Amino acid sequence: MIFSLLITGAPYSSQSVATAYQFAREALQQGHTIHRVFFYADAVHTGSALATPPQDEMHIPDEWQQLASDNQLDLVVCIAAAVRRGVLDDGEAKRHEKNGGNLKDNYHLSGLGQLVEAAMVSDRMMTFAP
Amino acid sequence: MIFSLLITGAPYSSQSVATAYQFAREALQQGHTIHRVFFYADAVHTGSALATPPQDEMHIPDEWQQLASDNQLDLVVCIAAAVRRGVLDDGEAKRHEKNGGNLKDNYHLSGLGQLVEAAMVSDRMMTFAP
Amino acid sequence: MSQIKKSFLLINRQAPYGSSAARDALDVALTASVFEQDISLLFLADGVFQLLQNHQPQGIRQKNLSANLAALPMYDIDQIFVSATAMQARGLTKDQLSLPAELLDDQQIAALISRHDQVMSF
Amino acid sequence: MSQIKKSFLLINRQAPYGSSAARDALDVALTASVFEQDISLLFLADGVFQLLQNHQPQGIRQKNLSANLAALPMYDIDQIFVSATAMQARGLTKDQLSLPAELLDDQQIAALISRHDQVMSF
Amino acid sequence: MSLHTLNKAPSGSSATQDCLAALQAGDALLLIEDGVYAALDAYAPLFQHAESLAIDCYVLTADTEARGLTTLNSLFKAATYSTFVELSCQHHPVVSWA
Amino acid sequence: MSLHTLNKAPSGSSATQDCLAALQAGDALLLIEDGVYAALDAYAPLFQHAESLAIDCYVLTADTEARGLTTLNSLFKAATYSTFVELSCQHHPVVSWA
Repeated sequence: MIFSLLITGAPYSSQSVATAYQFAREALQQGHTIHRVFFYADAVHTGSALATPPQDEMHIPDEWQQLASDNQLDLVVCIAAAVRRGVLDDGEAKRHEKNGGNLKDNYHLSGLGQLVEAAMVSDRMMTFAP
Repeated sequence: MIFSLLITGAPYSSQSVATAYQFAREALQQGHTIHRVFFYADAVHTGSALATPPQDEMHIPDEWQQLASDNQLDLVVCIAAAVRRGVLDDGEAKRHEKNGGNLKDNYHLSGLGQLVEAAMVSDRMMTFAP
Repeated sequence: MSQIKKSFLLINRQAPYGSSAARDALDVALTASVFEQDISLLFLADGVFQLLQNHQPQGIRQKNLSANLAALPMYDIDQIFVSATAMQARGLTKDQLSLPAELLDDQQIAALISRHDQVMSF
Repeated sequence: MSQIKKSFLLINRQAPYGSSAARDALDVALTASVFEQDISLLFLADGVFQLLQNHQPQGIRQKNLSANLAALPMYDIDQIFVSATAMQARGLTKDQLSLPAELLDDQQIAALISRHDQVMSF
Repeated sequence: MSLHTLNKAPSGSSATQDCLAALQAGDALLLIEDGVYAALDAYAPLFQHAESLAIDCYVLTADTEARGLTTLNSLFKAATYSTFVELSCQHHPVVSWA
Repeated sequence: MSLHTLNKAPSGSSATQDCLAALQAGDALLLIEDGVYAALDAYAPLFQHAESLAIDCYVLTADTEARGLTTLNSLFKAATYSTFVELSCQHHPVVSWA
């Protein structure tokens, strides 16, 4: 079964990003495919390289990154939602004359077309909202 | 009258930061004092130097910054809430071995004691929640 | 990619302006139309407030959503459904809406959901 | 600074874990106690769920809130109020709570609010 | 007496109900953001208790205009951001319901 | 038939009510996050329609344990994250109520 995930809640403030992570991990363990994870609205902050939760708490950006690296997941952060909220890759940082980007490795910025394409080619689109 | 403001909603996703801004501007125009603005929970993203909303939209971080600069406002971003969510000044960035901070000028990171002190010395504590 | 055609249902349950949900959903709808997908919008609960006419959001410094919503038919998005229960609970009638929308009762809403390939919620 | 003493009321209306509101409020309460302020906590609506015993949040990878709440009296925070209406609507009784809390009816809640200097809402 | 601000629509959360239950005579109520929907005539029955207590009820015009609301419950007086500040000076404490 | 996930408590938003109104025979319902509070006995009357439609009802154990919920409405079967994935495979489409 091919899944894609749409996540719209902020990490830490909303449980949705953590629930989506548990779902994704379990789906992969069951042998399913995750075609794409699309971070939209406040969920774009999951892609922040600067997020530094206390050491005794779940490091949500790191754990998604590790899951992506172990399973070749495609972690897409909505570019319009992210730039507005201050999550930029180096290209966007340059374009907007900022010193440098703060997008974490293994995440990339792209447009809503990636969400629509994911919904087209996946068997199941799962929404995780705040 | 001395006001302080507690803001907990994310800019753009929640109207609360914009409403608080309109309130603060009007209070200053009426000759009142704003002792402190405390950005807590998801409102910490207001202090992001990287936030780049489209040019035809309200630039919330810039407008607060300008209001603060024109009126010597004390814009405090809760340090625990901010570091967890990826809003860091250069000191925190260094401490956590990140390349550089992303906290905007005129905002500064501090602890919840600043919120409590504000509530102690202000006539009115206003909460703007998502 | 363009050979794949799926049916998408976007569920809108939030009032406009207080949160970004209404605009987020609209942007997905417009993008889906570019990919020539079969797209329906369903407005439930406070989401029906998105369809009121004559939004004037200058005073709160936001962009006008109703203008964009009114343009949906130009993007061939004309499957617009509204909960009759939600309209009635808010004292609203069809003629107050900015778009020609079809009123559905709860059973019809359940049937609408089940006949779509993918559902996204805002 | 320590000569100033004001009365603070923190209103908790959100369930724990689904959002960060419960922990945000708790951290403010603990900080206010360090400043030796007169601090009261009021739990309304889904906020009463914060006071249930035996949270075990390991499975959702969050830290235990009930342990911190149970420590409030050690910080001399013992003015804990709970809406009787909210408890009843959720089928909860006082003995299910992790803290000794005083049940208030709606009129008593209104009076509680009005006798505080500052109210913060979470 | 207190000023209560309410920023959620009646069915969006329990905020409306919780706010209305906590009113007492002499308090004022200001609807802001999505809270302004509560001033629609359809929700008038919710405000009977507030009316019987003679609560001063306001609705923020910037938010009603933004949302295209025209005919409102006559219990509510129009407020600007300036009114919001004035009400906050006149009342104490200020309570936010969200 | 559809899988419905619900992540809000009954009084926290209109999600519970909207979700329950949109069920049809053959659908499944999974309570997650703050949605698990709906499995408290006090809210059982809300689920009469779901019961009459013989909806398969589940509640995520990780979330009930986190919140200290012990005695639950017997209509609900315990689910793990693994059950969540399986239910998502068996049903179509998946609808999130938040």
